[in-house]
Amino acid sequence: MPELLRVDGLSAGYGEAVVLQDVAFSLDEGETLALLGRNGTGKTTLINTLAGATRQHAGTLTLAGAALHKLAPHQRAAAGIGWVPQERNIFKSLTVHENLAAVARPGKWTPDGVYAMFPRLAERKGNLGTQLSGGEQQMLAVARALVLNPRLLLLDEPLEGLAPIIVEELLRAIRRITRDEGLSAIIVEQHPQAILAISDRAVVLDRGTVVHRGSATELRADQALLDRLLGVAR
Amino acid sequence: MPDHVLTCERLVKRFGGITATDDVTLRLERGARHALIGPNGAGKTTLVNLLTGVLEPTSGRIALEGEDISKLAPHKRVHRGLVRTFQINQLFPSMTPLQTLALVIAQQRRQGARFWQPLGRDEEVVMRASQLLEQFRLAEVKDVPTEHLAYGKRRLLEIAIALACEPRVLLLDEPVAGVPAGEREDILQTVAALPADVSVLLIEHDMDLVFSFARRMTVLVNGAVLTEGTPDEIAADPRVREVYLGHGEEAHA
Amino acid sequence: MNPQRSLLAASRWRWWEPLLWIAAFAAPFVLPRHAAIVNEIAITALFALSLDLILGFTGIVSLGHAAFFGFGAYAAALLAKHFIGDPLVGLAVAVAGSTVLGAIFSLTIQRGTDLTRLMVTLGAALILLELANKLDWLTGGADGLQGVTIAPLLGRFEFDLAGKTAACYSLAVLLVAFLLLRRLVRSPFGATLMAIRDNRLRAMAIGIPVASRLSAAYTIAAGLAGAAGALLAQTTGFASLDVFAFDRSADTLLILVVGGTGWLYGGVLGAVVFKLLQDLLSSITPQYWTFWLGLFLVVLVLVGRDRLLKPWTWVKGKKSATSGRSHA
Amino acid sequence: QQAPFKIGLILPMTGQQATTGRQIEAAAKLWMAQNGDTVAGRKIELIVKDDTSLPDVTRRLAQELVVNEKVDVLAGMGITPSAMATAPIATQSKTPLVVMAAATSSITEASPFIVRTSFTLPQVSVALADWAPRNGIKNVVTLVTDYGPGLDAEKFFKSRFEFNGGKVPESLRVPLRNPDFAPFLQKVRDLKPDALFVFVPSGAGAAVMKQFGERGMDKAGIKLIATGDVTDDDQLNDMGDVALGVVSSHHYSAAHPSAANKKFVEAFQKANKAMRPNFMAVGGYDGMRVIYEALKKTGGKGGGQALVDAMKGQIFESPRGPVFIDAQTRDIVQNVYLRKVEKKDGQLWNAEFDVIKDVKDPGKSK
Amino acid sequence: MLTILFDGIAYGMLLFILALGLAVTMGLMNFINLAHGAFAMVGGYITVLLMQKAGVPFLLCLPLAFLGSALLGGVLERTLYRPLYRKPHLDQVLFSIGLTFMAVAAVDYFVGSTQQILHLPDWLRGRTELGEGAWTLGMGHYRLFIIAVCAALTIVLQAVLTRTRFGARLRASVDDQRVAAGLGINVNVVFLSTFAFGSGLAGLGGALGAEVLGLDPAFPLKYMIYFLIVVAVGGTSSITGPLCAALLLGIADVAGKYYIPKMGAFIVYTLMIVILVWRPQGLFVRQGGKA
Ligand SMILES: Nc1ncnc2c1ncn2[C@@H]1O[C@H](COP(=O)(O)OP(=O)(O)OP(=O)(O)O)[C@@H](O)[C@H]1O
Ligand SMILES: Nc1ncnc2c1ncn2[C@@H]1O[C@H](COP(=O)(O)OP(=O)(O)OP(=O)(O)O)[C@@H](O)[C@H]1O
Ligand SMILES: [Mg+2]
Ligand SMILES: [Mg+2]
Repeated sequence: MPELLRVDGLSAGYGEAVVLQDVAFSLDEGETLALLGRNGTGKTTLINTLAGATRQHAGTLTLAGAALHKLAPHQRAAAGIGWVPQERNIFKSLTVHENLAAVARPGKWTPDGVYAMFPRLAERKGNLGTQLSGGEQQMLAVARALVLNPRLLLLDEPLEGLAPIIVEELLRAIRRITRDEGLSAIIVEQHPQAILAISDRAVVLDRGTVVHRGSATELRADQALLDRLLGVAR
Repeated sequence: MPDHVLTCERLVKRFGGITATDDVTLRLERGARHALIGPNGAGKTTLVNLLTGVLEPTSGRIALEGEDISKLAPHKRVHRGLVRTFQINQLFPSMTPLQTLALVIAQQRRQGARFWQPLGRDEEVVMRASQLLEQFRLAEVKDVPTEHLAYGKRRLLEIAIALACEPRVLLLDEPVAGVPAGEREDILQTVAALPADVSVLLIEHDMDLVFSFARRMTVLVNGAVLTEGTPDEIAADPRVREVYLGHGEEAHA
Repeated sequence: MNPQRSLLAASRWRWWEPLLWIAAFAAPFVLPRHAAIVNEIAITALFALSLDLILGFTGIVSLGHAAFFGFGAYAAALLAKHFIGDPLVGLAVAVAGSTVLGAIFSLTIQRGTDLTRLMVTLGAALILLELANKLDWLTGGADGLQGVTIAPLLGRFEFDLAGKTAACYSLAVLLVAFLLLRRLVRSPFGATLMAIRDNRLRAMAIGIPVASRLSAAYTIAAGLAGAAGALLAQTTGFASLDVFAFDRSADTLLILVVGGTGWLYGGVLGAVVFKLLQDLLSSITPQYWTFWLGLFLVVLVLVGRDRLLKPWTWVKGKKSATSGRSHA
Repeated sequence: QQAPFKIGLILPMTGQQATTGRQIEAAAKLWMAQNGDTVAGRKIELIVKDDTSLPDVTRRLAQELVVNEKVDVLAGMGITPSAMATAPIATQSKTPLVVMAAATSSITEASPFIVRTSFTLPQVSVALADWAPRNGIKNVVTLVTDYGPGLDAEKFFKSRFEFNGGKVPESLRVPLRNPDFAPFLQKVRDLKPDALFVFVPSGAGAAVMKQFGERGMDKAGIKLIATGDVTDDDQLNDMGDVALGVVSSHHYSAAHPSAANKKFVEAFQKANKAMRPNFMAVGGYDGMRVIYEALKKTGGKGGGQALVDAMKGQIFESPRGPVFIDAQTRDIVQNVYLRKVEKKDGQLWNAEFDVIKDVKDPGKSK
Repeated sequence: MLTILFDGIAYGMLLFILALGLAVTMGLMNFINLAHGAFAMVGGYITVLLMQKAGVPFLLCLPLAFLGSALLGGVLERTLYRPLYRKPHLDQVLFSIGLTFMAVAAVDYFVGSTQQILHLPDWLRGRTELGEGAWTLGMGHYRLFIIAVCAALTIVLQAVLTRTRFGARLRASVDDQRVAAGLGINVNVVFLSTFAFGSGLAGLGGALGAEVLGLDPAFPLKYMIYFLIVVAVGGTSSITGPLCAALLLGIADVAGKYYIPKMGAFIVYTLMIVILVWRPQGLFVRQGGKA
C-alpha cells in the first residue's frame, strides 16, 4: 500500500507553551493507527494540528505527497482530512441535517448514506445541535466527518458517551471503511484494548513525544508493555 | 416496605413530536446505588432534567421524601437535598475551584444572602472546601480560574460541586466521561463511599463501572422503562443485550 | 497559599486604593478650578458603579439604567422644590424611590437574551422619559424643572459657585457606595451573583435562588443609580428630561466598558478617563471632538484595554486573576 | 493695559442641535470681524464651548467659565433646559447671560441677569394667529412637536386664533423622536381643515413639507402655515419645490429687504462657504451687538449689574429690522413678518409680505 | 382606514429595510455592530451627493449606494472588524460606537451638519387613490416603491439563506469558527462576504430611508434605537422574524398615532416591552422542528 500520511519533526503548542515535540510517524493508505497516551500528553493537540486547528511550530506534514502543513485549515478538508474533534463541537444553531449539509463534499458518503449508518440521526434530522443527547452529538460528529469524504479520518475519542452496542457497531464500521474503501484513520481512545483490536499500527505519546511506535497487534498482546507505556499501575 | 426517597410517577416529556420521556415510573430507595442505562437518546438526561426541575414535565408527578415537588423551583429542590451533575460540564469559568466550592458550601449552609462579610471568613466553609479540594486532587490548581483548567480537572470539579451540596439524593449524569481510565474508579469509589443514607442514581455507558457500582438497575429505551432489576438480572436479559449491551467483547475492555 | 487567605485576598485593600481616595478628596481643594468637573466625574462614576453591579457582577446588560438615574434626579429635585431642601433627606428619598422602582422593574429582566434585556430596559427608560414629558405640570416637561433650591449640606456648607461643596458631597456619597459594593461583591451574596453571571443553569443547580438574586442586584443598583441622579439634581439645582435619555444610559455603558467591568474601579476609572478626555477634546475642537473620542474607543478595543489603561501590566504580566476581569 | 473682556459662548456644537451652534458661532465671529475685537479699550475674547445639548453640562461649563475664566458675560444657550439650568449660575455670580437661541417664553424670568436676543415662540405664533383669520382661514388643525417650545406655540396660536374667531378642531402633538409623520398628516387630511399650523424644530420641517405634498394635502385644499422654524433659511434651498408657497411667520428672513440685512447676509455667506444665515445666526449677531454696546456704555468697566442695565432698553436696527430690548422683561421686542416661500434667481427665499410691528412676547402678559 | 394600514406597512417596510443589514451582521453573524447606522448614513450620503453633484438618476444611485457601503464594509472587515469577532460583545459595542462617532464627525467635517434633502424623480412623488369614503386607499408612490423593493429583497435573501448552503455555512462559522474551518468552510470568505453584504444592505436602507427620515450626520445615533427594536423583537435567527416585527411595529405605530395621538410615543415602547417579556427570544425563534 502507498504511504498516505507522513509526519516529520512536528512540534506544536498553544501560544508560548510547546506541547508536542519532534513527533514523527507515517501511515499507509487503508491503515488504522491507534494513538494512545495518558491524559494531557498531547493526543488532541496532535489531532488538531493535523486538522489545522492548532498552531504548528515546526515540522512537515505530507498527505499523499502534498505538503499539508502549508494549507489553511479549510483547505485541508478539501485535501482529504476528516476531523472528529474531542468535544464534538456540533454546530448548535444548525439542525442535524444542516450540520451535515453545510460541510458535505461530493463523494461516496452522502447525508443519506450516513443516516443509514446511524438511524438515530435520521430520526432527529430536524433537531438543532443543542437538542441532541450527548451520544447523538457524538454520532453526528462522526457522521459529519464522513460526509467530507476524506481520505484520512481523525477520530478523537469517538466512542466516549456511546452505548456499548453502538460502540461495537462503530468499531465494526470503522474497520469496514478502512479495509474495504481504502480510507485511513487515526483514532484516539481511553480504552486501548478496543482500539488496538481494529488497528494496524500504534503510536504512544508521553509528554508530547513519541515513546512507542509499532504494530497494533503486538502491542495488544504485550499487556505489560502497554501498562508501562500508559503508566497504569496494576 | 421499602423506604423510597425519590419517586416519579407516569412522567411524560414531549418536545414537539418527540416523546423523550414516556410514562416513566421510577422509585429510588434510601441509600440506593442505582444505575440508569439505555441507548443514546433514550431519555436519561431528560429524566434527570425533569427530576431536578430544569425541564417541566408534560405530565406526571415527582415526589421527594413523599412530598410532591413537581412544581417546586429547581433551587428549592437543591435545598431539599436533590443534587445533580451535568453530562456536559457546567462550571463558573471565571471562578477558581476554591472560590467555586466555598460559594457552593456557603450557599448550602444558607449563607448565600450574607452580604456583610467576605466569602471565606467562615472557617467551617473554608475547611470543608479544602477537604473537597484534597479529595478530588484539585488542591494544586485551587487558585486557577476554571476556564484555564484541563478537561479532566474540570470534570472532577463538576463532581466536587455536587458533593459540596451535601446531597441526600445524588443524580450523576455520565460523571466520568472524559476522565482517564485510571481515575474513573477512584471517583466512583468516592461516590460509593458516601454515607449509607444518601441515594445515588448513576447514568453511565462504561459497563465495567456500572456493574461494579450498581446494586439495582433500570433500563430506559425510547423514553420508556424497559426493565428493572439487579445487575445480574439485567446482564442476563436478552432484550437488554439486544438494544443496549450488544454481544461483543471489545466493548467491555 | 492557605485557602482562607487566598479566598480573602480578593477583599483585601491594596496599597494604592487609599491613596486613590485621598487623591480624589484632595482634588477639589488642590485644583479648585476643576471642582465642578470633579463633581461631574464623581456622579458619573457612581452611576457607572451601579451599572457595574448588574453588568459586571451579575451579567445583566442594560441600556436603560438612566431610568433610575432620572427617577432619583426628579425625586430629589421635586422634594427640594416643594418640601424640604435638605440634601441628605433628598438623597435618602431619591434612593428609596428608585429602589422601589428598581424592584418593580426587576420583574422585566428575569428572562431573555442580552439583546432582549437591552431593549426592555431601554424601553422602560424611554417610557419614563415620555411620562416625565407628559406630566409637565409636575416635572416642568421639556423645559426642565427649575426653582430647585438646595439647603446647605448638614446645615453648614453652602453649595458654592466653584462647586467645592458639591464635589466633596458627591465624592463622599461615591465613597460610601463604593465601600458598600466592595463588601457586597466579595461576600457570599456577591459570589452568588457572579455564579449566576457565569452559568445560570449551574447556579440554579447548586440551590441559588436565581430570580430573587437578580432582583436584589437590580434593585440595589437602581437605588445607587437613583443616588447618582439625586446628586446631579442637587448639585445643579435642576432636572430635565435628558436625565432619562438613551444617551445617558449608553454613555455610562461606554464609560464602564472603557474602565473594565466586574472590577468596581472600572466605573471610576472610565468616568475619569472619559470625562477628562471629552472635556479636553471638546475644548480643543468643539465641533469635531467626537471624532477623536471615537478614535480613542476604537484604538482602545483594538489595542486592548488592559494594555492601554494599565500600563503596569506590561511589565508584570498577568498576575492576579481577581483584578481587572475585562469582560462580562 | 486692561484685562480682556471675556465672553463665554456655550452652544451645542455636536449632536442634533449642532447647526444651531454653527450658525451662532459663525455670526458671533462675523460680528467681531466687522466691528473689531477691542471695545472701549478692552480686548474681547470669545471662548466657545460645546455642551452637546445636555443641560447639566451647560451648567458645569458656565460654572467653570465663571469661576476659572472669570468671564464677564455668558452667552449662547441652544435649548431651553440649558438656559434654565444655567440661570442660577448667572444669578449667583451676577454674570449677564445673553440667550441667543432658546425660545421658550419663560426663560427670561429665570434670572434677572438673562437678556434674550432671539425670539419667543408665542411671539411668532400669535402673529400667525392674527394673520390667518384675516385671510380666509377659519378652521385650523395644529401640529407641534411635543416639547416645551411646541407646547408654547400650540397654546398661544390656539388661544389667539380662537380669540380671533377661528376654530381649532384638533391639536396634534408629535413625539420628539418621530421618524414618520404619516399618521398625523393623514389625520389632518381626514379632518379637512382650511389650514394646518405646524411647529417642528428646524430639521424636521423638510420632512413635514415633503410628506404634506406627497399626501396631496395641498390639492385637497389644505394650506400649510407654520412658524419660521419650518422654512429655516439654512435648509430652505435644499427643500426644493415642496416648500414653495408655504406661509410662515417669523422674526427673521435672510431675504429681509434692508440694507443692513443685505450686508449681513453677503458678509456671512462670504465668510462661511455660502452658508445662508438663519434666525439663529441673527440672534447671535445681535447678541454680540448688545454685549458690545453695553460694554461701551459702561465705558469699558463692565460689571454684571451694570452690563445688564446697559443692555436693557437698547434700541437698534438689526438685520431682521428694528428691535428693542424691553427694559422690564429683558426680552426682545421685534417685528414679526409673514412670509411666503418664493423662488428668486433659482433660489428659494422666505419673501416677506406682511408685518406685525413691535410684537412683545405675549407669554409675559399672564 | 386602508390608508393607515398602507402607511403602516410602508413604514414597517422602511424600518425593516433599515434594520435588515443589522439583522444580517448582528443576527446572523452575532456581531454587535452598532456602526450599522453609519453604513446606512454612508449609503444615504452617496445617494444624495451623487444626485446633487453629479446628477445621477435615483434608480442608479440605489445600487451604487449598496456597492459603495458594501465596499467600505468589506474593507473595514478585513482591516478592523476581523479580530473583534472573538472579543466579548461589550468590546464590540465600544468599538462600533467609536467607529460611529468617527463617522459622524467625519461626515460633519466633509459635508456639513445641515439636513440633506433628497429630490425624488417625479414618477415616485405622486399618489394614487382608490376607492371612496371610509375605504379610501391612498398610496404614496414612493411608499409603494419601498414596499416593492423590500418584498423583492426579502424573497431573494430568504432564497439565498434557505435554498443554498450559504446560510448553513455562515451559521456554522458563527457557532464555531475553528471547527468550521477545520471542516472545510472558508470562514474568512464567508464572514467577509456576509459583512460586506450586510453593510451594503445598510447602505441601501440609508439610501431609501433618507427621503422619509431625513439625512444629517446625527443619523446613525438618532435611529439606532429603531434598528435595535426591530431586530430584538424579530429575533436574530432569521430574516422573516425582523420583517414581521417591523411590520407589526410599523402598523401599530402608525395606527396608534392616528387613532390615539396622545399616546404617541408610548405605543412602540410598550409593545416592545410586552412582546419581549412575553417572548424573550423575540417573536420568531429557530425551533428546529421537522427538517
Ligand atoms: N487551549 C489550550 N491552551 C493552553 N494549553 C492547552 C490548551 N489545550 C490543551 N493544553 C495543554 O496541552 C497539553 C496537552 O493537551 P491535549 O488536550 O492535547 O491532551 P490529550 O492527550 O488529548 O488529553 P486528554 O486525554 O485529556 O484528551 C495539556 O497539558 C494541556 O494542559
Ligand atoms: N430540547 C429538545 N428538543 C427536542 N428534542 C430533544 C430536546 N432535548 C432532548 N431531545 C431528544 O430527546 C431524546 C432524549 O435525550 P436525552 O439527552 O435524554 O438522551 P440520553 O438518554 O441522555 O442519551 P445519551 O446517552 O446519548 O446522553 C433525544 O433523542 C434528544 O434528541
Ligand atoms: Mg484529548
Ligand atoms: Mg445523556
